[in-house]
Amino acid sequence: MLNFTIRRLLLAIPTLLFISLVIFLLLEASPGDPLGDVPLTVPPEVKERMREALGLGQAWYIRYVLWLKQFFWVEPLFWFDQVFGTSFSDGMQRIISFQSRSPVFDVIAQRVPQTLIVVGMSYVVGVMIAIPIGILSAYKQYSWFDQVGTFVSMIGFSMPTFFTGVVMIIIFGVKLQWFPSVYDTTLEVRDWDSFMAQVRQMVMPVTVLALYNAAQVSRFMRASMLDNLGQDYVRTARAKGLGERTVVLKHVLRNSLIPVVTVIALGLPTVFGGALITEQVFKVNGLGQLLITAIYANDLPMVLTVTFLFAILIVMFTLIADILYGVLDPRIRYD
Amino acid sequence: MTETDRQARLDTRELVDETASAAPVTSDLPPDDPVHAGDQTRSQWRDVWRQFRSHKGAMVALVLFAGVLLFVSIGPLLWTIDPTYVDIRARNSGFVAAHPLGTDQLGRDMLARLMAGGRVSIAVGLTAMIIAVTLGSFIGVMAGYFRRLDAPLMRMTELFLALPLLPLLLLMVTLFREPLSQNFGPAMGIFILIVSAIGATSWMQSARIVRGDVLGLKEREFILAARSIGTPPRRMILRHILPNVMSPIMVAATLGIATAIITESALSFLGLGFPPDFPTWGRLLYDAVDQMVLYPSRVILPGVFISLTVLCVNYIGDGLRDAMDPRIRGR
Amino acid sequence: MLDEKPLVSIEKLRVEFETNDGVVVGVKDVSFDIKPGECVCVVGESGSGKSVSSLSLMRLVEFGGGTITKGRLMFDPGDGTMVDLAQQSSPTMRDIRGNKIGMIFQEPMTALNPVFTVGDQLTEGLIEHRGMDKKQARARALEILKQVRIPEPERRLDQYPHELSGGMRQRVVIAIAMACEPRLLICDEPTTALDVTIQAEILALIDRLKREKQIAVLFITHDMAVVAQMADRVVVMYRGDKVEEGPVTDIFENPREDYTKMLLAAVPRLGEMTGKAAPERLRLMRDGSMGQPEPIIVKDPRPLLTVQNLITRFAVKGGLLRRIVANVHAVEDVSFTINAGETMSLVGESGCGKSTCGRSILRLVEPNSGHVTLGDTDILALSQSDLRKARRDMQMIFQDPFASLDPHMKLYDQVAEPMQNYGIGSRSEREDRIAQLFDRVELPRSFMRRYPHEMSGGQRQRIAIARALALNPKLIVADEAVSALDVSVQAQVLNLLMELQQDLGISMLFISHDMAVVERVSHHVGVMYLGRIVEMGTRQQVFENPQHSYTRQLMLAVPVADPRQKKISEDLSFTPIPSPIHPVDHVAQPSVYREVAPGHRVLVDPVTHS
Amino acid sequence: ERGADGQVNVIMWQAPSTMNLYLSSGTKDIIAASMTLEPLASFTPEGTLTPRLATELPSIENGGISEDLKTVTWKLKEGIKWSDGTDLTADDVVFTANYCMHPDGGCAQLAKFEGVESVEAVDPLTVKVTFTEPHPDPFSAFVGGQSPILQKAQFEQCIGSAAPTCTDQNFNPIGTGPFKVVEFKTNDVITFEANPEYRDPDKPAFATLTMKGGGDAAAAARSVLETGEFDYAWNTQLAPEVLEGMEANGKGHVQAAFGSLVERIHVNLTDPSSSLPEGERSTTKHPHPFLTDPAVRKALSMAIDRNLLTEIGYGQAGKPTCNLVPAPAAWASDNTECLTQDIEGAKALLDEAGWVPGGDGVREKDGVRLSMVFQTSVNAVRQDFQALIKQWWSEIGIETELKTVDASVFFGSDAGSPDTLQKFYADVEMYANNFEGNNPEPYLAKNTCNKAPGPENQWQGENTSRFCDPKHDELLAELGKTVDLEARGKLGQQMNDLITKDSNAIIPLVYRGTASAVSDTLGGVELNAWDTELWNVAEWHRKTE
Ligand SMILES: Nc1ncnc2c1ncn2[C@@H]1O[C@H](COP(=O)(O)OP(=O)(O)OP(=O)(O)O)[C@@H](O)[C@H]1O
Ligand SMILES: Nc1ncnc2c1ncn2[C@@H]1O[C@H](COP(=O)(O)OP(=O)(O)OP(=O)(O)O)[C@@H](O)[C@H]1O
Ligand SMILES: [Mg+2]
Ligand SMILES: [Mg+2]
Repeated sequence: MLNFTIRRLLLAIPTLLFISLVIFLLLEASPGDPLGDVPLTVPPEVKERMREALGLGQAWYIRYVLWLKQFFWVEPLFWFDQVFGTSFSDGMQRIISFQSRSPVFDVIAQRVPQTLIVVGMSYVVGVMIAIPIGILSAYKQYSWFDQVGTFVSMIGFSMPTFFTGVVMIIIFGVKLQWFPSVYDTTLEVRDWDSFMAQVRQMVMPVTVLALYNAAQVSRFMRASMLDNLGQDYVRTARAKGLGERTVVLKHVLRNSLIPVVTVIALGLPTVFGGALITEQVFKVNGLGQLLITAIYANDLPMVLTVTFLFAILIVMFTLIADILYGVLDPRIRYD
Repeated sequence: MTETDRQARLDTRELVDETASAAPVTSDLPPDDPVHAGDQTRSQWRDVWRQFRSHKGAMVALVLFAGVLLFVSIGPLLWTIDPTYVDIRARNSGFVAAHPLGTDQLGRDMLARLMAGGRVSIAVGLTAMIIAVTLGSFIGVMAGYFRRLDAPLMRMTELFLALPLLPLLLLMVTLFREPLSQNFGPAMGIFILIVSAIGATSWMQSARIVRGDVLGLKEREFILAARSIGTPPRRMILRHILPNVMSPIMVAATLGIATAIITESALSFLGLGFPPDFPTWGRLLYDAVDQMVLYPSRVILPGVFISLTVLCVNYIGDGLRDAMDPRIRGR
Repeated sequence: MLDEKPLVSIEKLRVEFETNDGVVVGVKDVSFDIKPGECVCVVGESGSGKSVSSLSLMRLVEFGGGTITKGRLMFDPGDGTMVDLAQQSSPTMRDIRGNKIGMIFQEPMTALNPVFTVGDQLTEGLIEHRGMDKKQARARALEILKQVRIPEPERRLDQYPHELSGGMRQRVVIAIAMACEPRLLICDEPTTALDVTIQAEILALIDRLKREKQIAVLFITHDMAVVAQMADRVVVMYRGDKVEEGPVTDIFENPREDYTKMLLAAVPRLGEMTGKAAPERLRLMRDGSMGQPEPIIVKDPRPLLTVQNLITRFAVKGGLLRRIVANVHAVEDVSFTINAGETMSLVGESGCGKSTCGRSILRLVEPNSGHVTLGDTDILALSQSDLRKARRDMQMIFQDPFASLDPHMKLYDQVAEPMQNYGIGSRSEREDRIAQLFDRVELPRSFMRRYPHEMSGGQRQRIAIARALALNPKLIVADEAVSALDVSVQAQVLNLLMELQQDLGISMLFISHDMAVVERVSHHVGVMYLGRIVEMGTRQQVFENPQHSYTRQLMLAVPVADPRQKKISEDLSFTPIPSPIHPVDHVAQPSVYREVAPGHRVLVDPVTHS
Repeated sequence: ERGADGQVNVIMWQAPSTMNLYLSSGTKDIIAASMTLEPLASFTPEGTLTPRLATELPSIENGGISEDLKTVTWKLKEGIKWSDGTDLTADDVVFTANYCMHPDGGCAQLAKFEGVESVEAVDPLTVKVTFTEPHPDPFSAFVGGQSPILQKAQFEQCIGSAAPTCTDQNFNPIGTGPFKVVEFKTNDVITFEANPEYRDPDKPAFATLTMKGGGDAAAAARSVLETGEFDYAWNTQLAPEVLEGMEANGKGHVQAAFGSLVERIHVNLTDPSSSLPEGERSTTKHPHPFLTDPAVRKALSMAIDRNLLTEIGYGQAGKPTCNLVPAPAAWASDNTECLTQDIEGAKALLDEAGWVPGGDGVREKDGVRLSMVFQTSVNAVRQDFQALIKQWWSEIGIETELKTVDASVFFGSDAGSPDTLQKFYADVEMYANNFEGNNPEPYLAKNTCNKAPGPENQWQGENTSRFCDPKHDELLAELGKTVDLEARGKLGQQMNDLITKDSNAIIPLVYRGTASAVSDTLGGVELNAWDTELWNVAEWHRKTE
């Protein structure tokens, strides 16, 4: 297993380098201009000067190599300096956003907490409701519970979050005034009141996202449970005189979770990047919103860095999914 | 289903025959009616249909879906108002005889727009889904079946998952919009562009699922058996592998339609979609979100149609999957 | 046996299943008793209701959708009273299950939960019923594992089921059933899927438990030889009904019912063929009378397939760079010849390389070196496209009739496929040929439109045979073609194969671990051990004069279908087969044979040179 | 009293990304920066100048502007302090000019310093700006929210190519304005607090101000008008009826202010046909097959009902217009002829010009069909306009195919993209543009013959219609020499008429204001379209019931 992991990690390096090159070229080739939202009143000569100042005067491969160096060398050095108080990175140029002219990683670091809290929490909540629902609908296949579950999850899946989100805001934000419609990223949890405020502002985005995620995961859970409920070892477990609860929740569940856990692991990176509509609706300025504004502004270094981080996540989580598979299912051995 | 289950089921059938009519025990082997290959294929679809009919949800869904299809195809022939006709005096009208489902903010007839929009949305949804699923299954099968292709194809899947969608779509439009509209006419050109854009960016999930299944399938003995009777790889994939991974493909397909319909509306907001006066369900929904409080019917109508279509397709998919699986069909 | 009060008394049991096609009666009307310390064997063909009866006793049928509609299941839980299990509430049943009645299931491969350790699964019941804590339960589990004679029991506790061999797994299942020292042990075909040697061990184990602990045993099987070895009394079932019941010797020596007779006739018995040169078909009951089989004699045997120094190894890759770190020496320097129209059998234990050898000949796995010549073609030298052509002459029948047919294809298409692959015949010609093939394998033509799952195991295997025949091959490799079938069906399929051989002059490489079957069908026999053929000769030479110690061991392990010759009571102990995995630099010695008689060759052990 | 009114919340659905507007010219950034940084003089909502850090406006009369129009001398108010307590001096002003004019700095406001030869400090409170040529309108550098004064001490190390590395300075500039930054989260939220050193001790009334970004216009309007979570929402351009519905909650209302922004249609006078080789499409080499016919262009304009467009798209925040330059008053032509829609007249005009309806109702002449592609950026209002205009044009027998382009592509000037507004690979296109300050001269100067975009200038020209009239260029030259304000206005009006009414090369539609939603509890808000919207945030206060 360790070998497998190390081998895959080694293999990930060329993969990621290639991915970064493709992303870079894609961004280069796609139309759109970092100076697109500069007002039309600014004359072309000035725009040309601004373009030069952004470093866009150089050939693409120079800029690519420069970015590689900044990403893999300067940034790690910088963080090293931050931690140990050394000064290796002095005078080196970090990756700078076109839009805000600030280091890309500082901005990302700012965004990670709210993404983790809101998007991550919604994934956790989604999974936590999906699993019991999946178990129950499989155990009582074709009961009314199962039917309602299918119906609701299909509706949940087909309704876009830009719609459900606004509906929630209108009902709970405007009409009932229960929850704020704007997420306050500056809120710090210090005492009970601020904690409640944090909870209140998280309720709506988390609900919307969680329902969406739960719809998918519960389908997988149900299918997997159904597969396992018919297995012979279930009968063995019953023959030992174990109660139904133990049989289902211990023997069957553990086996059914194996494929579901990998589905969940593989879904995580897409959740990070894919929650941008919900982030937009509730003004949770997380990584998704960061990426989308950067794309609209053609903020090349930002887009490149963020997508590349997502790429790393995707590659990592694919690997994690594979490893988890091996951990959860003792039959699977890598090498 | 385990093999023991399957055997149990088989025995069940025998026993049913047995208990129903006290047939002689050794009712073996009288060679009877010679079979013609012709009606063998026909009867297969008859079997599928028979099983499909017994799936209640699927049948209801099929009827509803047929209704939706009729609505968008025959509807415009009966309700002949031009969906893009602006009747500014009738703007924001409620449900009246002249406009049974009201009008939008420019006085365009909602009924006509829903019919025209549905035609596009369903066409885009189905086509894009077919492209995505075909591509995904193809790549999944290739990766799963040919060991050598596995790593490169899976890394490619990761690459596509990582690519930022928006720039990719913008690039596709820049490169292909003009040549396509020149060769296929503007409407068709954009249609092709949109469905291939959606298809090209949403095949990854199904590729992964299919690959996993194929890897497992490849170890099955009947594949080895097929090899021993000299089945060439192409036929192996078409006849043995694909039918056996149909079930996950079906799931991916039903989910794919919903995503494609929604994605289409997102595309038009990048200026990548159909001309702006061209209605689609996704866009009708999106456009109306701002006016949700004032004119709730404008969001509800397209929303209901989208959900209805997705639900129908899901249930039909469920029914088809059961019907196409001979093991379940036997039940 | 004394006139003791019975421990279990099943009275007029009827079990029904609710299915989409209507109500199915799994067991119609069955009554029998089991006394303490007695072993009752229930025999009958597949689907006769054996498992359902036993599951009813545990009230486990309900989880499979069955209901006990009639009858009583009287059981003495130990306090002298008889309770009717059919009427008990589920908490009471839970207390009886695993505690008073233990059950061993048919499939050792699937009966254990793959994700929990052996220890976990063993202690679970103890904690539940005996109120032990983890530590006590573990100690007790170890004790039971020792009782079932698992090697290295301490280590097993922390292993997962897949890390154990089939035999060990089955012993774990037995240990689970035994854990709470039940009064009744139900064994549902505990050995059907296992090798002879392992089977012998397990039978011995159950027998010992019965004798030592006075446990009553309900033993379900369709293998008459096992019945003869194990049973005190026998219950014969047929399609949900009890046909006959009686002491084991009575059943074997004076069967009253035709069905019992047929079952007994279908059993190939080791030693039956002694003195006969050529294989013969089994005698089967047709229309109430036994046919007289004729020997399959090949007039002028000429070699068809020659295998020389065949070596197949599987690489074990590892390390960072996926380099080959070791090799599985699955087939090691194997040479033999098959004559046209004759059958050569390969026997040996699981994992000794039989299948790999068969597959290497067809190049379904690529051999490392050696020569395989079929007629005039050198198979190993062929290019992929020529190989495809060459496969027209060699076909394979696989072990598992469930797995080797594509579940999504109609039988017609499955049989038509080889012909399509080679573009043989027009559409209508193919149709005719398929119809003929169906007749040939004695399947009704109406089956053409069925799917594999709509057929019984025996019928499926016939389809596999029809498919193999479709190309008129010269050689058929039958890899455990009958191992998964029950006796009566097995006999039919064996007869079919032999009949085809006789009629069409096909050569066969017959791979099996069942010595009795091998004795019946083969002209020549090769005994495989650790990838090598250790002994090889005509059937008579090998069976009547076994030379290699391993061959003798195998013979010894075969149960005899005669209740008067019980070999089981002695404790057998077999040395486990050493691992065929060797490091990359391992140099395998060539196989050197010593000729005992013309054509009868015995391997000179490469290590001891004995 | 300063800080008495507590907290005020502002929502900007486009989030500010930096506080240093010399590095970014986005409106959102300029608005954010104007809370902290101040210019020497700024514009009032009426478009007139008012001194801010200067004691008075320089003029020829008070000697602030030299007779030869080549120098301007500013006098700074006394006692103005930066938020760190140091004094504002002429050095800071000089430094600001050097900062922006540095060749490696990529300053976004460089245009403000066009023609500036040097900036010197005469004494600590006097600054002299020298131009290379006489400048009739010298109020560009240091005037208006786009060119405020930076503190020299803070930015000294950040000049030239070092500019982008000074993240702290760029995010937290020390200013003289009413607020100072407490925390800046780019593209997300900025928290401000009252500047303790602000020159008016009673202001600002709010102790803290939060500026939140994200969401969309509807969500921003909702948070002010419906939920009341915010006090002020910037740029809530929404369908008028939607806004009315929101205002009905009684929590706030929408205010509008008018500057010089005009939504218009540009007519392509060159041929965009894709059958032409790349590099010759939409260039002056190939005149347009039918849009070169003035009658067609006139008919296009006549068919449009500008009143209706305004009503549907902008409501209170728009006025129908026929002018390219709608303000200041002196420059606005009284051209109102186009305000009445005249479908019949347009038809007659086309008939007269020989364009007769063909079989499908589309007019044609000599085999040329009146069939056009109409492009614009993605924007709900523009799409409604497109639909309406398409309909009117179809009524007069002109066929239109609509096309939308993503705004960042459309307004970007990527020479490689076929969809930019400069490339103009369409027959007509619609967008809005304006000018800064109150001098339309540079704005009018964009429509000269030599500024037509094309491959020779990498498609960077600004004359998107490819309008070329020698008379126009002559008038421009004359304007450059005229000082008298009234005369300048007259010349401007002539140029305006030439390009709109006379040639219809540009078809103005709506004079757009900026609309923002303001809570009813917020007092002192005075929207300003000539300068940054929050120009008077120091005056804001909480209304007492
Ligand atoms: N869950 C079930 N649903 C429907 N019918 C069933 C079910 N389980 C068993 N049966 C039926 O009951 C009959 C008896 O089955 P049983 O499993 O007892 O056979 P068996 O004698 O154990 O056969 P084998 O030797 O194959 O194990 C079969 O005909 C089978 O079809
Ligand atoms: N694909 C493979 N990769 C690696 N090792 C293999 C592979 N197939 C078989 N082996 C190993 O080769 C050896 C011989 O296997 P083979 O299947 O030929 O045994 P067998 O005699 O047919 O056993 P059984 O009676 O269980 O079918 C075993 O040790 C097995 O683990
Ligand atoms: Mg059974
Ligand atoms: Mg084998």
